[in-house]
Amino acid sequence: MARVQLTDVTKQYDDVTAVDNMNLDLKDGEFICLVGPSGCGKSTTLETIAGLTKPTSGEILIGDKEVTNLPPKDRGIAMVFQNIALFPHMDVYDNISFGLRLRDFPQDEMDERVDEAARVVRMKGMLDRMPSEMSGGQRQRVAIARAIVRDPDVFLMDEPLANLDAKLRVNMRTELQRLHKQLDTTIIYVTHNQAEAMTMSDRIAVLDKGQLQQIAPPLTCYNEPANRFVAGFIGSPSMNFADATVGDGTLDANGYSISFDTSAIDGVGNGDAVEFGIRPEDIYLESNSAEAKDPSRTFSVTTDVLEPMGDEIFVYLKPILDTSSEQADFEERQGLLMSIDPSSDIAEEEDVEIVLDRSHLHLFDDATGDAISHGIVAGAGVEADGESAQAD
Amino acid sequence: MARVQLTDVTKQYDDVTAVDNMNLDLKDGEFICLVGPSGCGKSTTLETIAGLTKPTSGEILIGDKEVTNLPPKDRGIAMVFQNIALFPHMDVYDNISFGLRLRDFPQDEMDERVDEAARVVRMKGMLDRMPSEMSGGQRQRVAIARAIVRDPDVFLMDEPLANLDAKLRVNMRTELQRLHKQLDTTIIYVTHNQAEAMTMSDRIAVLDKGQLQQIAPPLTCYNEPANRFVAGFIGSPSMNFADATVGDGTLDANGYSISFDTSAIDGVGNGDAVEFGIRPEDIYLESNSAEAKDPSRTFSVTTDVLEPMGDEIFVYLKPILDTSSEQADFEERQGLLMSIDPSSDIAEEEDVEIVLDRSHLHLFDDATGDAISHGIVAGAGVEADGESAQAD
Amino acid sequence: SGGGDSGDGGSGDEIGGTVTVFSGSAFVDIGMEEALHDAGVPDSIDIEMVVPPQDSGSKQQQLRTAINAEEADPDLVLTDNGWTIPFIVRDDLVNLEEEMDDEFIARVREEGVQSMIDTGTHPETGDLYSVPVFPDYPVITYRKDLLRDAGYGDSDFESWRTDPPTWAEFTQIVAEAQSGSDVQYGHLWQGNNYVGLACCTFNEFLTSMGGAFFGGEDNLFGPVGDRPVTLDTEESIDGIEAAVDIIHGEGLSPMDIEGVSPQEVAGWIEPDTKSTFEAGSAVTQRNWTYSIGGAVSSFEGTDMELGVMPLPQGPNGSAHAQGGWIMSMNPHTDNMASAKEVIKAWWEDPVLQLQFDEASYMPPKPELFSYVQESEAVGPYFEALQYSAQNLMPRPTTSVWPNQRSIVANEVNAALRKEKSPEEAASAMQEQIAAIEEQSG
Amino acid sequence: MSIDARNHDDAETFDGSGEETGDEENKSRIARWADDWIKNPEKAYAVMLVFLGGVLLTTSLFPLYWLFNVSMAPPGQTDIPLVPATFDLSVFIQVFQQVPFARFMFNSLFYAFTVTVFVLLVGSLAGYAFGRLEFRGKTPLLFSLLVLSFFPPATLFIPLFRAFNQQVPMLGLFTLPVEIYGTPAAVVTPLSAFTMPLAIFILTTFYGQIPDGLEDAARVEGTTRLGALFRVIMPLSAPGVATAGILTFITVYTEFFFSFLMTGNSAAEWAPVVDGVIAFQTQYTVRYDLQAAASLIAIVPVAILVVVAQDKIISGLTQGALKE
Amino acid sequence: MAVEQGRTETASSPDGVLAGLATRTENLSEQAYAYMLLVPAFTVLLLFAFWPLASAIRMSFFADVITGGQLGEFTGLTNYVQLLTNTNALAPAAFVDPSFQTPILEQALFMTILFAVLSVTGETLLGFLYAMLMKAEYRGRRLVRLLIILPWAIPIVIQGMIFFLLFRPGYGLLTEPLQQLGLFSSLPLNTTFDSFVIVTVADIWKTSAFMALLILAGLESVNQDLYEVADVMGASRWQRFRYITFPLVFPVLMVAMLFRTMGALRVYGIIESTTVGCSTVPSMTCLVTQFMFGSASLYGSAAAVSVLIAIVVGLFIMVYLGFIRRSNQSLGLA
Ligand SMILES: Nc1ncnc2c1ncn2[C@@H]1O[C@H](COP(=O)(O)OP(=O)(O)OP(=O)(O)O)[C@@H](O)[C@H]1O
Ligand SMILES: Nc1ncnc2c1ncn2[C@@H]1O[C@H](COP(=O)(O)OP(=O)(O)OP(=O)(O)O)[C@@H](O)[C@H]1O
Ligand SMILES: [Mg+2]
Ligand SMILES: [Mg+2]
Repeated sequence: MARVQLTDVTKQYDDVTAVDNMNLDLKDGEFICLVGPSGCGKSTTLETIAGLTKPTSGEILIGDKEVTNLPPKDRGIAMVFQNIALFPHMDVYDNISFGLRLRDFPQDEMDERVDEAARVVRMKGMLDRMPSEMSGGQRQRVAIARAIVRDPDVFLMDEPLANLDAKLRVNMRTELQRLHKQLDTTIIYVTHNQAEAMTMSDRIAVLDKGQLQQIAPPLTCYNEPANRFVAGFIGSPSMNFADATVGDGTLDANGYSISFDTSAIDGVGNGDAVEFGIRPEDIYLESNSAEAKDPSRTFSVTTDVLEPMGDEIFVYLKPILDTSSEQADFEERQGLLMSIDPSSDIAEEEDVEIVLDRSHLHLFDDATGDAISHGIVAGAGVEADGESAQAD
Repeated sequence: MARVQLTDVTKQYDDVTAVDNMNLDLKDGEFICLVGPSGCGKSTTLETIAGLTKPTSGEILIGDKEVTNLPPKDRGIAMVFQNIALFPHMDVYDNISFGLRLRDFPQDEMDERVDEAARVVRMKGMLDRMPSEMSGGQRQRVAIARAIVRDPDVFLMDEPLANLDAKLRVNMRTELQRLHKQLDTTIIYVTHNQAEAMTMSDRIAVLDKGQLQQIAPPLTCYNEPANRFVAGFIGSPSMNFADATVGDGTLDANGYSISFDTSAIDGVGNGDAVEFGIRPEDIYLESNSAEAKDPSRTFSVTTDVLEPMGDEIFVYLKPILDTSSEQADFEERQGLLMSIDPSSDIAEEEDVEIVLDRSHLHLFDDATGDAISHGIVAGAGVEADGESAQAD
Repeated sequence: SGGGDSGDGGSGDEIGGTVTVFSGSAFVDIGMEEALHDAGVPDSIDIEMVVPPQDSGSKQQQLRTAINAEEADPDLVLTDNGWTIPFIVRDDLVNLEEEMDDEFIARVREEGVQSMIDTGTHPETGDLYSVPVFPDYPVITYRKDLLRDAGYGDSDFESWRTDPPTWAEFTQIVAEAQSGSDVQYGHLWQGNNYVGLACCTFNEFLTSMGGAFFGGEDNLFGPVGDRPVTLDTEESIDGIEAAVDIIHGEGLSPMDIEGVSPQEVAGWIEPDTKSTFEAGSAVTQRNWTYSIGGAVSSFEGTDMELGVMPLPQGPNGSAHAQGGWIMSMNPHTDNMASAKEVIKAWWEDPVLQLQFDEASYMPPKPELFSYVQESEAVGPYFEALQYSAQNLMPRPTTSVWPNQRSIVANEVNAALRKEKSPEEAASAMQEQIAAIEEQSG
Repeated sequence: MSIDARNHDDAETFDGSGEETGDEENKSRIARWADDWIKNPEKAYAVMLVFLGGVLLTTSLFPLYWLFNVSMAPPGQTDIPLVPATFDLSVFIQVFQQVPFARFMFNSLFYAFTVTVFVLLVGSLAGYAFGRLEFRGKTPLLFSLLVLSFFPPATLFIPLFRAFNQQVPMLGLFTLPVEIYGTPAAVVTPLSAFTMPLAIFILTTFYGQIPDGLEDAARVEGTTRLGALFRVIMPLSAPGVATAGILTFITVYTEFFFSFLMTGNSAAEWAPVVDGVIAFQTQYTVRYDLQAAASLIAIVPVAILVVVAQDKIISGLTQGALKE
Repeated sequence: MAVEQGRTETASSPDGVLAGLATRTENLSEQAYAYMLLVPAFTVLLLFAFWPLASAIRMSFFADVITGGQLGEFTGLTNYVQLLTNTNALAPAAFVDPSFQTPILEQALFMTILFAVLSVTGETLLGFLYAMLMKAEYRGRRLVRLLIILPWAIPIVIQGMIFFLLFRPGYGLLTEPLQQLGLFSSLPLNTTFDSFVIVTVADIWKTSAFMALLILAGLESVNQDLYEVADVMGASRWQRFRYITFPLVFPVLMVAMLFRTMGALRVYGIIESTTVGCSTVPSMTCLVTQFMFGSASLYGSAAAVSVLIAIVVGLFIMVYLGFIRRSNQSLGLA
C-alpha cells in the first residue's frame, strides 16, 4: 500500500557499481518484477529499498516519505531474502511468527496467521521442525511464510521460489497473486523465471550492469523490447540476432535479404548497419507458414541439434546468418534457433524450408543497441536468393 | 566414469523417511536428472551417494566398489551443494582451488584449471572476491566452478543453476553438457527446471516422498508417465486431470463422454473408475483441430483467465470436467488449462470450442495411480452431448 | 625421612660442587661468597646465594615444598626463628649435633645469642639443628628533636636507653611531643591482622603487662595440649587493654596509657610504619633493628634527629619479641660435607661483620656487639639494642602455632578496631586456642 | 501504546527536518547533532555507547594508571599520589638489573606458549568430537570435565607433587621414569590439564555452531574429517579459537601456584614471571615501584598477543557462505 | 610427479602426520571416531587431573597428623562431620557454623556463595557492555579492546598490590574519601564487610575482561545476515538482542558464566594478595590452602574441604544445567 520511488540511486562498492543511477517509480499496489543477469544489481536494489544498505547517493521514498536514512524497521517492508536466512535457533513456528512476536500480537491471532501462512506455503504440520531438519525448498517456503505473515506496505522478494519445483512454483505464484490482490501491497519481486515475470507482474524492470534498461508491462518487454539487451534477455530460449545492413528496400544479412519498406520506419536509411532479431517461435517451417502473420520468403536450411521439450521442440539450424558478436561466446549455438510443435516430424541433419514472420522482426541500432522498430513491412526491394513468398 | 548403484537405500530421520528403499542403477557416464517435489528426498539421495549421510539401510556402489562406509573423500565425487556452501574465509580462487590444493597440485596446473573453471562459469576477473562480496548467482557459479575444477568419477549437482538467469542457465547447461561429454563423467543432477531435465539428461528419475516413481528417458517420462504422479509432475504447466468412468465404448466424465475403444487396452473394463489426464498443449481450439492427431469431438467451454507468456498463451477454461481431488487444493485453477499459440485472438470470458487429442489422453488407475494407457483410440461408444467430431 | 637418609648420597661426603643457600636478596652481591671462602671454605666449593622470592610465610611454604620433594637443593636454608621448630620436630632438617663435630657445636652454644640458639634446638632432645645467622630486636625509634621541643633532654634520652619509661610515661611523652608539633602521628607500631601481631607486637604488650599465652615462658615450645591456656587471665586482658588504650586512650588498662597511636596502626605492618616514620610523620615507632639504618639515612641532612630506646615497660618489665634468622641444612642435600664447611665459615667473625656492614644484620654473637657499638650508623644506639637483647622473649613456636596465631591476630585486631571488647577478644581466644590444644594434645 | 510512541517519533523527526531548512546557521552545533541523531538513531546509539564506554574504561583503567603511578614513586614510598611527583623511567631498567627479569619472562612465556599450543590442539580434537559428533557417553564425559573444575587446584597438588618426585606411582600403577619436579614439564602438564576443560568447552561451543554444510563441502572436496576441522572449522571458529587461546595463555602466564611450587625459585630454575615480580619483596621491605614496573613489563607480551589476536576475534566470517 | 606429490604430502610435517592418522581413522564409526579424538585430552586429564583428584578424595577419609606431611589412620567421614559442625578447632575459619553465631560473611560457605553471585553478576553485565564496546565500530577501537583485556593479564599478586595500595590504611587513595562518605571504615582491609566489597570489586575489575572476551567471540560468531532479517522484520535494538543476539550467544555465555562461577566459588588468590587475608574474608578455598600449607599440613581436612567445595560448586552447576535445559539450548550437556 505504498508508492516506492528511487531517485538517482547509486550504490558503489569498492570497485563495483552495483546500482547505477537508478530511477524507479512504482505505483501503490503495483507488482513489479526485477529481472536481469546474475550480478546486475537486483538484490542490491532491494537492499537499498529495505534499508539494509545505504545508497552511495540518491534518495528513496516509500509512500511519499523519504526513507533514505531510516532504519529498515521503520520502512514498513517485509522481505524474502535470496539467501533465505532462517533463524537457526528457532523452529518453523517461531521463524514465521517472529515479526508478529516483535509486535506483541496476541497469541491466538498469531496462531491464526501462522497457520494461514503455513497453509499458503504448504508447510502445515511441520511447524515444529528446526531449519536444519528441512530440505532446501522447505526452508525457502518458511522464508516466504515469514514474510507474508505480516501486513507490510511493501513486499520485497528476492527469488523466493528459486528452490521450488515447477508445480509448487505455480501454486505459490497463484497464492502470491491472490495475496497481492487481497492486501493490495506493493510487491517488488526478483526472479530468474521468465514465466513468473510474465504472469505475475504489472510491469517488468529489466536491469543490466546496475542500470535500468526498460520498465514496462511484460508483453511490452517481450514484444517491444527497448533495446538489444532486453530483447536478448527476455524470452527463453533467447531471441536470434544477426548483423544486417539496410539495403534499397531490403534488409541484407550475409548475402540474404528480406524485403523491407524502409520508409515505414523512422530513423533507418539505406546503408545503415543494424542488428536484427527474431524469436524462435517467429520462425516457421514452410508447411506452417500460414501461421505467420507476415511471412518472409523461404530459406533453405539444415537442422542441427533437436531439443524436444515435451510441449515444443527446439530446433537448432545450421548458420545461414551471421551471428552477432555477442553470441560468439556460446560456441556451439551459433545457428538459428527455432521452436516448433512437438508433433512435427523432423530429424537432425534434415534440410528444411523456413520462413520468418516479418511482423515480429526486430531492428536495433548497431551502435547503441536501442530498438528501431518491432516488426517491419515488406517493401519494394527484391528478396535475393529466392522468390518472394509473401502470403496473406 | 563410474557406475553408481543404490540398492535398497533407506534414510530415516526421526519421524521422516527421507529416502525410502531406493534402487538406482546408473550407467557409467550417464547423465541423470533427479526431479521431484520439494522435500521428496533428492538432496538426501545425493548426500548418501556422497557419503555425507550414512543410509539407515541399503548399500551404495560406485564403480563396482562398495562405498557405503567410505568417507566422502575416497568416493571420487564432486558436488555442488544446494546451499552453495562456499568457504567464507577464502576468496574465489581459494574456494575453487581448494580441492586441488588438498591434492597438492602444482601451482601452474592449478592456475590453469581454476582459470578454465572460472571461464566456464563466467567468473573470470573476480577470483579475488570474497564470498560475502558477491551476488547470489555469482556465489552459485563459484560453487559450480569448485566442483568442475576437479576430475571426479561422479558429479553430484544439487540445483546448481537455481539462482541463475535464464540466459546464463542456458549457457551453463551447454557448458555442463560439453563437460559431460568431454570427461565422460557420471552426473547426477537435481533440478526443478523442466527444461534442464528434458534437455540435459539421458534419463530422468522422478521421486516422490522418498520413493522412486519412474526412471526413464525424458520424453518417455513426458509422454508415457508411469503413473499419475509423474504425469502431473513432469510438464509445466501441469497436465489436466479428471475423474472418469469407463463406459460402454466411452470414457465418461461428468456427463460428457469421449468415444473410447476399451478393448484396445488391457486392464480396463466397463464401469472401471479411472482418472484421465491431458496436457494443455493437447487441447486445441476447434479452428486448429487439424493439428491434433486424433481429435475428439468438440466441447463448448468458456475461457476464464488468460496468461500470455510471450511464446504461448495459457488459457484457463471454466470447468467442464470434474476436477480430481488432488487439484482441489488450487482453489482457483479448477478449470482445464490449455496452451495456445500467442497469435491466436482470444479473450477472457469468451465461449470457444475445443477438441482434445485422443492420442495423447492418458488413463490412470483410480486407486493405485498407475498408468493404464497413454493415448486411446476411438471406439464404438457414442460421444454424448454433441456429435462425433473425429477428423483425420 | 631423617637427615641421614639422603645425606649419604655419593657426593655427599666429598668436598666440592655447589652449595646453594636459600638466603635472601640482602645476601646477594655483597661479597658473602668471597668472605666465606676467606673464612675457610675450600675454593673447590662454589657457593650460590638463592633469593627466596617472598616474605616469611611463602618462604616457609616453599621450603616445605622443597623438603617434601626431597629436593637436593638448596643445601642450606635460612629459616625464620619463628617457625623453625616445627621443621625440627618433623626431622625435616639435619640434626647438626649428630653431623657436625662437637667442637663446633660447643662453640656455637657458647658464643651464640642464647635465645637464638633456643629457637634452633629440638624442644625435647635438646639437639642443635640450626646455627644463628642474625638476631633481630624490636626497638623504639623516636624523634629527639620533637622530644626536645617538648622539654626532654639528653639526660632523659640517656637514661631511657637502659631504663625505658613505662607505657604510661611513654605515651605521655609522645602525646606532649605530638601536641607541640605538626607531626601527624604519635606512636607507630604494627597492629594489622597478621603474623607479626600475634608473635610480636601483641606478645610484647601481653608479656610486659604480666600476661601469657600458655602460663609462662617455659611452655612456649610446648608441650601442646599439656599446658595451660591463660589468655583469659586478668593480666592477659590487661595486655589487650594496653594495646587498645594506646590507640583509643580509653583508660581500660591498669596503666594510664594515652591514645597516641592512630587507628591506622591496626592496619599497618613494618614497611608502612617504617616509611611513615622515615617521612617524618610520626614521633615514635616500634620496629626491628634494621629500621635504625633506614631512619639514619632518611634523617641525614634534615632537622630530624633520631633516638632509639628499648620498648616501654609494663608491670612485668619490658618485653621484646625475638626476631632473626637461623641457618639449617636440608636433609636431602647431596653435598653435606661442603655444606658443613659453609656453616662453619658463616660462624666466623669476618663473615658476620660483613653481613652487618652490608645488610645491617646484627651478629648472632654477643662478643661481636662491640663491633656494632663501634659502627657509625648503629653504634650510637647500641645500648638500647643491648637492652632489648637482654629482655628478649622467644616466640610460641609449635606445630599448632600457625593455627593459634591467626586466632590471636584476628581477635586482637578486632579489639584494636573496637569491634570487640578486650574481654570478648580474650575469651574468644581462650576458647579457640584451648580447643586447639585439646584437639592436638 | 506503541502508536503513541510512533507518533511521537514522527513528530520529532518532522520538527527536526522542518527547522533544518529554516535557519541553519542559528542552530547551535549541539542542536544539529541532536537532529542528526534523531534522524540516525544508529549514530545516537554509537555516541551513547562511546560515552558509556569512556566512563567504564576510565574506571577500569584507573587501576592500571595507578600501577604506573606506583612505579614512578620513589623506592620505599608507599604514599602514592594521584599524579606522579617525579617522572623517572629508569625503574624499568632497574627491574632487569636487579633480577634476571627477562629470564623470568621467558620462563612464563615458554609455559604459556607450550600449554596454549598443546591445549588448543588436543582441545580442538575433543571440541570437535563433543561439538560435532554424536556418541554414547558424551554427556557424562563432558560433565566430567566440569567436575574437575569443581575442586580447588591446590587439592591436586599433593598427589601430583609426589608423583613428580617419583614418591608415588602415577595412577597407582607406574612410577614416572624421570623425576619431573623442577623441570618445565612439572608445570606444563598440570596446567595443561587445568586449562583444558575451559578450552574444550569454548571450542565445543564454537565448533558446534559451524554449519554442517561447510564441513560437508570440505569433505566432498577431499579432506578428512580432521582436515575439515583444521582447514574450515577452525578458521571459521577463529573468534572462539583465538579467545580460548588468549584465555589459556594469560591464565598460564600469570599462574603462580603450580609454577611457583613445582619449580625452583630462581629464574634459571624455571621460576615464573610472577616470581620475578615478587622478588622485589622481602621480609620487611617491598619495592612497590619495582614491582609495579615489573608488572607493567610483564603485561607487554600479553598486550602484543592481544593485538595480534584481536583481528581473529573480530571476524564475522560466516556471512555469505550458505544459502539456508 | 606422483612421487613428488607423495613427498610433499609427508613433508608438510604436522599436517602430514596428522593427515596420515586421520586417513586411517576416517573409516571408524562416528562413535569410535569420537572416542579416538577424545583419547589425547582424556589421557592428559586422567594423569594430571582425575587421578590426583581421586587421591585427594581418598585423603579426605584419613585423619590429620598435626606434625604434618602424612596421613593418619582411616577415619571415615570424621573430617567432614567436624567441618560441617564447626568442631575442628584447627580450622582457620568456620566452613559453616550450624549455630549461626559466626557472622555470615565469616562463614566460608556463605561468604563464598555471596561473593560468587555478586561477582559473576557484575562480571556478566560489565562483560556484556565491554563486549559491545569492543565490537562497535569507531576509531581507536583496537586500543580500547586492548585496554579492556589488560586487567585480565595482570598477575593476581599485582592486582592485590594495586588494591592494597588503594585501600591501605592512612595512605590509600580511596581509604579516606570512602571513609568520609561513611561507606567504609578507616581500616577497610581489616574489616570483613569492607574487605568483602573490595575483593568483589577487585575481582569484577579483573575478570570482566574474561567475560567480555568470550561474549565478544560469541557475538562475532553470529551470522550477520540474521540481523538483516531481523531489521527488516522490524526488530528494535532490544528485540534484536532479545531474539537473535542473546539466544545465539547464549551457549557461549553459559560457558563463560559456568566457568566464572566455578572460579568465583574457588576464590582465593585475590583475598590473599590484597592482604585482606583469609582471616578477614575466609573463602572456602582459603580453608584448603591454610589446612594444606599452614605449617601443620592437615591433608585430611584440606582434602575434605576440597570435596565439600566440589559439592557446593557441583550444586551450582546443576542450577546452570537446569537453566540451559529449560532454555532449550544444547551445550551437549543438557
Ligand atoms: N536432518 C533432518 N532431520 C529430519 N528431517 C530431515 C532432515 N533433513 C531432511 N529432512 C527431511 O527429509 C526430507 C527429504 O529432504 P531432502 O533435503 O532430501 O529434500 P529435497 O528433495 O532435496 O527437497 P528440496 O527440493 O526442497 O531441496 C524432507 O521432508 C526433509 O524435511
Ligand atoms: N559487499 C560487496 N562488495 C563488493 N561487491 C559487491 C558486494 N555485494 C555485491 N557486490 C557486487 O555488486 C553487484 C550486484 O550484486 P547483486 O547482489 O545486487 O546482484 P544480483 O542482481 O542480485 O545478482 P544475482 O542474480 O546473482 O543474485 C555484483 O556484481 C556483486 O558482485
Ligand atoms: Mg541477488
Ligand atoms: Mg534439496
